[in-house]
Amino acid sequence: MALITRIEKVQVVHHGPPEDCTLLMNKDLSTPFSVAMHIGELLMTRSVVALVNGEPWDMHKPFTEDCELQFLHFKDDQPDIPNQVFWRSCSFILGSILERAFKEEIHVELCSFPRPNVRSGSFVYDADLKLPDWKPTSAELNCLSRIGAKLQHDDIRFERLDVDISVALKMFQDNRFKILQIPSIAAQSPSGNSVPVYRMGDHVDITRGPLMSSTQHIARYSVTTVSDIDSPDFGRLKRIQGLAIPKQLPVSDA
Amino acid sequence: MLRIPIKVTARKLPHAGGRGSGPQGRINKMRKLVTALIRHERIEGQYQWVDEARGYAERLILEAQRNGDTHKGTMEMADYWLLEKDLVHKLFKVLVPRYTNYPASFTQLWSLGETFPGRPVPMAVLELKGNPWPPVVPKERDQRNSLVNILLDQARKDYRQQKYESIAALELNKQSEQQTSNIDDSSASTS
Amino acid sequence: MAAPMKSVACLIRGTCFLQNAILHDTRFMPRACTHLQITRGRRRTCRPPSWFVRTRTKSHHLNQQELTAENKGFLTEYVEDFYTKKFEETSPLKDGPWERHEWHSHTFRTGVLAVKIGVIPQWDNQGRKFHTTLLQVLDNHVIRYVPPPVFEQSPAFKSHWRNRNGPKYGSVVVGALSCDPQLFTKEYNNLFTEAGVPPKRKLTRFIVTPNAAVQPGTPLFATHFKVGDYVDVQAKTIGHGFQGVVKRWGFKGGPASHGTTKWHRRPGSMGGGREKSGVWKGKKMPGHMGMDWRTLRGLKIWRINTKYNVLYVHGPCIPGPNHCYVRIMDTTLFYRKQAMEDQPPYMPTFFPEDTGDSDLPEEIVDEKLFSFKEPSIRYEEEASTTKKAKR
Amino acid sequence: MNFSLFCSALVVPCRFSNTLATKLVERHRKSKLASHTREEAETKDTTVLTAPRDYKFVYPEFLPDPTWWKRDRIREKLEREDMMRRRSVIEIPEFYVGTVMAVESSDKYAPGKKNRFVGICIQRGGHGLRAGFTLRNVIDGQGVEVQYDLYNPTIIRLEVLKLEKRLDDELLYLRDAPQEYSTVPFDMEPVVLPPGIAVPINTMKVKLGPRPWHERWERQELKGVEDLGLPERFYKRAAEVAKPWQKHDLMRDYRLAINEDETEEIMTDVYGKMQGIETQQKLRRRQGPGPAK
Amino acid sequence: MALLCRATVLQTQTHLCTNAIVPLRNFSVSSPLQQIIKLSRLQVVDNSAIGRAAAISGRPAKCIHVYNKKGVGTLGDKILVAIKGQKKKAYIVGVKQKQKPFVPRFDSNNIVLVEESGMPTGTRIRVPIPSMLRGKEGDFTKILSIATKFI
Repeated sequence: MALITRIEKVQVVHHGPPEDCTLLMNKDLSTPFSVAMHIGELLMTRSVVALVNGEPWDMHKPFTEDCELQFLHFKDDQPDIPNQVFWRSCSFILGSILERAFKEEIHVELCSFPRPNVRSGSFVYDADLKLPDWKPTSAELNCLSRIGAKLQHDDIRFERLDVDISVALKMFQDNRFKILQIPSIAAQSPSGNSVPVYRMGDHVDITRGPLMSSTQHIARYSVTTVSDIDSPDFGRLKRIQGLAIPKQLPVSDA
Repeated sequence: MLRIPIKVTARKLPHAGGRGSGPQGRINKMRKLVTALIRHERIEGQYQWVDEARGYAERLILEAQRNGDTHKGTMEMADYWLLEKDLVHKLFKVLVPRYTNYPASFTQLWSLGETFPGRPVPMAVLELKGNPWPPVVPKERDQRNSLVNILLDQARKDYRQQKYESIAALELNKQSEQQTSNIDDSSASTS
Repeated sequence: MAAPMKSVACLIRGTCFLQNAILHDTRFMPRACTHLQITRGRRRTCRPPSWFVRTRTKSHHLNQQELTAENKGFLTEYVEDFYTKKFEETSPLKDGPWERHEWHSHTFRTGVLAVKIGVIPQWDNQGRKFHTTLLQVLDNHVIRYVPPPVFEQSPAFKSHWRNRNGPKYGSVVVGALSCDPQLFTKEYNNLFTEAGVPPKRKLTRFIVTPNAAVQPGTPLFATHFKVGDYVDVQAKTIGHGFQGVVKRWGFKGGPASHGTTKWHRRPGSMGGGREKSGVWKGKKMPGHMGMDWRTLRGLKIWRINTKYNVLYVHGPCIPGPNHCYVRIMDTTLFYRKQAMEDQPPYMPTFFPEDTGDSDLPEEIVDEKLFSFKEPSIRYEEEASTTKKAKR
Repeated sequence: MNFSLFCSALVVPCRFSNTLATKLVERHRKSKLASHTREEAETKDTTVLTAPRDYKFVYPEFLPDPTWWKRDRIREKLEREDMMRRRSVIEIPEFYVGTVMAVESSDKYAPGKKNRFVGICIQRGGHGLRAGFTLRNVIDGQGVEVQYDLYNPTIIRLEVLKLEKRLDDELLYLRDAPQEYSTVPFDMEPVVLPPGIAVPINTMKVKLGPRPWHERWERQELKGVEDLGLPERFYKRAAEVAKPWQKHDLMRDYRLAINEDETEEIMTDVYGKMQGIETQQKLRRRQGPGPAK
Repeated sequence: MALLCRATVLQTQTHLCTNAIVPLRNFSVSSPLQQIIKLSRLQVVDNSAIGRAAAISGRPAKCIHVYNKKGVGTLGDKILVAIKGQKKKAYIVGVKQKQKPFVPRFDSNNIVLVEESGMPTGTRIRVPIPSMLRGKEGDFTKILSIATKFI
């Protein structure tokens, strides 16, 4: 009972179609997604990420203060932010695929993924697959891709959580790369000891975010290449690259 | 040749000039629409009437452009089709210069959908291109930064580079082959 | 560098999960392949059959809207390069042409799929005028050869094509009019991977004997036939929609006046009484007219234009309107086929490399046809005297 | 080029749903994907002379049939090639309705296996190889008309005896006129026009005989006919059934004729080839009658 | 009645015409009536006395039977005509209907009378006849031999 504090209100000014409006929302409880639910279904389904006071903001991250709100999607005039968010989310998903796809005796240790760069043509995840000589066939790549492609029907939300450094270290205790990275990530955070963690279903990973609202935005998802790299910090790793297309920008079926 | 889609048969429009007005009424209606179009440069009306009138307006401008104002038949046509006679001057002195070396159609047709409430009647807007009115549709979205286009841009650059490299390599090969053959020939001739 | 390239390939081809399944499963045969053989008369249902492969993507034009003009051009360029290169590199022709056999009168060769482009008059060298229909063989390729044992499993196979030694005929699928694969579904595009050609707008199947098997990927030309050959043509007639008996069967209708009410275009009596009572089967009644496959047999090929691949086929009444598809094959008429033994056709089809260095002439004209390069026709005096003598 | 543009702008009824659209066939003929049957793009020769603007009246049969569903670029081209070949063999002169002509043709049944007929051209029509004309003459007091195919290979010689135009496009009313209007002697000497002169127009007005006629001439706007002298009711009825709106219907004209850009393209092509053929024929004429005659 | 009216017209014309034997036009003018069927009026073009008499009297020969299955006579067909109260066989040697290219079409429907034996009644044909009649089946040689001109 003590956890439930008195609900405070924040004023959210929405800019953009269908019309500019002001809403009174609950502080630390309402999210941009709930604003979209109030306004209309189109905003709910097509918005990838929100812009709160000019900062990219997760669709499912609660408001903390009075703010101006804008919803972004892939067909904006300047879709740079949604594109980056999409690319980052796809890297995140690639991590989850790698964890899920392999047989139980193979313990995949995820390392990290660099900043999203759409112009490179692919999103990336670096991981230690414990399979130094593995050259995947096209059928095997298809199997990996299919896991990603199926996610669009599951419509899983990406949820953000800021955890304490100690909790984070506990969470990723079986991953030697993450344990190495966590102190530096925590140092960059405003409080100095919190780590931003995202959850998609039962997959949890550290990323700065923001990520897109849910996996329903994916139309095509394919894992294209697996290559070897030498990382100066973490040694020999596999770099997995992939490609995805959002649902809002349909491409040819064939 | 007209640069607009033409139905292979004309619409009959028997009630265009009032119920039972027949083909003469149809032509009269077309004359009114063409005159209004040249006068106001943008008109709104039933889709089938406006679309039908579009052909006449296009052909009239095309003929005026092709034959000039000294051609007797064209002047007769302009006199017939333009009910307000000051428009004849506008046709030859304003519109013809406007559309010289114009590669596309002279008019633009926008479908407005059907009227509601009431009996659904498809409506349309017909306008002369280059008119002084504000545009019917707002400016188009800039598509260059969409995700698909960014990906394809990059792919295109890479592909072109690869292609030109392979072509250059081929030509180099050819040249070297030619040189060797030349050398062979010269050696053969010297021997 | 490699990733963007792959991205294009992925966008255009998709990932081929079903590829192997489709190529060997007859259920995935396109509609054109089995339409002719599977039903007698017209198919009366609008529902797609079980083996139907959806050919067209629904949202191609929407997809194209999102792309900039440069990228649209790039995609078409890529497709063109992909297929022209692929045709050179991976066409099955490169791994050894198939063995070729002799023609005999029991051979069924493959046909071609042409487009009707018009009717013009021609004159024979006696000055008699007749009409010829021009059929252009546009961009034909053999897509697949199905040997008799496999073809026997297909629903299109008919029982009388068997004898005591087993099935007599295999089939050849021929496609016409290459298209951008972005227009079609992945399933349909995969049908063409074996032949190594772009997906075709139209597919059709011809029955062949095993000695006339053609390798997939082989181009077919108008010179598949020779001048003077007789051919059968099949095409869909002009559609007239649902028509009454006067237009459909040429009934007389009723009188126009003399007190007639509502009896101007009606069929009249339908059936009698007594032992002939009831409406008999096959009674001519109103119904859907046209848009039906029709065959004309034994038409002579008068002339071939090798530059544009045009066949001049005898007769003005080849079914269908202008620019309809026409299936052309060797005639099955007994005496006309026997006559072909003097001049056996190319087996299994015409290959341009067989002619050697000498190209075919642009116009090949039958010897009985008046060629417009010749001087005017003049009749000899003797001909009349012999005729008079006969009298 | 113009043809492709033309066919890409056609909106076709669904009755022709089992056909390919003309524009689609055109696209496939030029598609790069059609590896072995692709047409090479024609390089436009800028040195070719453009035809005079009224050239289409001199050789009207080169214009194809404007019926939209009969049109096809390749078929028209092949047909034109055949016509050109025929024209390079025999001389088919310029003629109009109203011109007095002589036709010499092979005839199996005629004595000497040759037939010669002289008459006034009263009708001309047809497109491409179907082109033809009708000659009329009065022989022994009996009106005779013979229809000819222009490109029939049995025609040995076409002679223009008197080149002139008349006021009307068709002279079918000569059937209802007194015989002297259509009488031409068989041994008529050719009237030679001085070179460089425009074709003269014969403004003669024909006085028709009394009714009954083959057609209701009062309902047609005939220029070469004198006042018909009919009772008022005939003209009243003619006015009732007249269709005056068709005169100014620009789109009707457009649909019923080959458009001007295409005409120009075809006629330029024809003009270039006809120049070559004419010089050949001049040479042949200078060499004198060959063994063929 | 209509026929009668036309007959009077024809009579007047025959008188007006310079060539009194050949009238300017025949009875049938509208194109369906240009074909030779039963009751069609025809013009006799040989120089037989009976034919000339019929033309002068204003009651030209009338077809009462066409000897073919179609019932419509064309060039070279044999017909039975009623002329001057007699029944006579005749051959069609010229028709008004539209003809194929290279076959002449005449301004009147012309016949040549023949006897039962097949001999022509007249001795000369005054108008040209189509040369394609020579290729026709049937006993035409006697008629062709009295022709003066072929087209």
